[in-house]
Amino acid sequence: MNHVALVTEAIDVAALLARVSSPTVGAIASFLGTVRNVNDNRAVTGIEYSAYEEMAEREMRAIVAEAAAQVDGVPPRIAIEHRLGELSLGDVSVAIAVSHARRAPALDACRYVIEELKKRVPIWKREHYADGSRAWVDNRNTVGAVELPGVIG
Amino acid sequence: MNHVALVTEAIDVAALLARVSSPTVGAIASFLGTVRNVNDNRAVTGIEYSAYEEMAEREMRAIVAEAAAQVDGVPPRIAIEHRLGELSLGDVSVAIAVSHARRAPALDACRYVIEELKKRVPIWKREHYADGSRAWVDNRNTVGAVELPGVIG
Amino acid sequence: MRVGLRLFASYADALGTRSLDVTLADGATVRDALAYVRALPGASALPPAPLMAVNAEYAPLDQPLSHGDEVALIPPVAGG
Amino acid sequence: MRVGLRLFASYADALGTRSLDVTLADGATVRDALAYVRALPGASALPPAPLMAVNAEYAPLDQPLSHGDEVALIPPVAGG
Repeated sequence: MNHVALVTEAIDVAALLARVSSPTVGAIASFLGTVRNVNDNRAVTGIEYSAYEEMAEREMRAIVAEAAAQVDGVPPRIAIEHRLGELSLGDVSVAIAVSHARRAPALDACRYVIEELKKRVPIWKREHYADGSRAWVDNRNTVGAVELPGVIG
Repeated sequence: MNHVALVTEAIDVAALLARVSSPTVGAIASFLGTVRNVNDNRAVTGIEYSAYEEMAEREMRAIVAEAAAQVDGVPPRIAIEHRLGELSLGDVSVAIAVSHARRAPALDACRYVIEELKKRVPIWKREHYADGSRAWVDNRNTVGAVELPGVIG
Repeated sequence: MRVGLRLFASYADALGTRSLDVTLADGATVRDALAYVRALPGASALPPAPLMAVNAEYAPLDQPLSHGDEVALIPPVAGG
Repeated sequence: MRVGLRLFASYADALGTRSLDVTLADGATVRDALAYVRALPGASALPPAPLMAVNAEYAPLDQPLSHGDEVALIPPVAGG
């Protein structure tokens, strides 16, 4: 019922929402990450996403299971897609949809998924800038940086 | 740029998301309320929504302004549509979309809007049940009830 | 002065009307408009202290009214 | 034993390779696999303590390896 995927074509947000829709749910929370035209005051023209695919899917499934375990009673339905490859400005890089009978569990689980995804899922991005240069950027050195997991071992 | 509307046809969620999309945003948070097939253990077959329309639009605009004022710097873009009339199971009753450069302000503002909408916006619903009966239901006596504003005066 | 009264949802059902124009004494407040409604048939179904609005904005009971104001009784809301 | 090493993103760029098969002594741990990588040309660009994974799961440095394991160095992530 839950859904996790890495995709190379444009994410179909309506289809993702439909995956978690049902007459048994009363609330659908969603989050979309999109490619911005600026980062750290540099003009961005595009982003290239890559992943350790097996591990990224495994971590996303683990995050979905954790989010579900935090809800008492019927678990939320959760769908996640992350796009890989070359993305243009405004493209959706990640889409998360979470449904539940009640809104609080849906909103909480949606937020949990995006926060954990940004910390743990092995996906990387290289920004392309207006001056022709490129740079690897991570979630520590962008605005709204996340706390990375501590070094293990 | 922000958008508030009461509508009588199906809400076009993709169009609402597009209203807040832009190459300047990196995050779009959204919330959909949908018609559930059960409430307080009664089988629901549909819901009829009505509103004090001028006041509902005014309150929604006030909520949008409050949500925007809580964000430092560039305010979020916010779009809200609430449907009125006869809705069937699974139909979207309310859709909220919020975009921002960063995810935390988008997620926070989206949640603020739905919580305040449920407390303050003068919209009412009458549930239709499988046994043919109907009843007015409010946000105090449903699961996940909200705290209503104190009696004024 | 003349003011418009508006009723909605369960309140409109209880009183059998959705709007009425009434004459109140000069200097009347929201409380006086509510008292007028309370004297109507069916008003016993109203709660002790319904929320009130004037010209589409929540208003306290002691707010003074003006000629032409629209006064509404606001049932517990159910949007979302 | 033989293990596969995988490198990604900035680490792959720094070392000029994305995967290599290496032979480690029996009883080797994740730390030994990392030490192997540190001896390669370009490894000075690696941080002092990169995150490591074994068979697509985060793993501590003292985790023992088995023949056929896939060991990965995980650069700071950037999904979302």
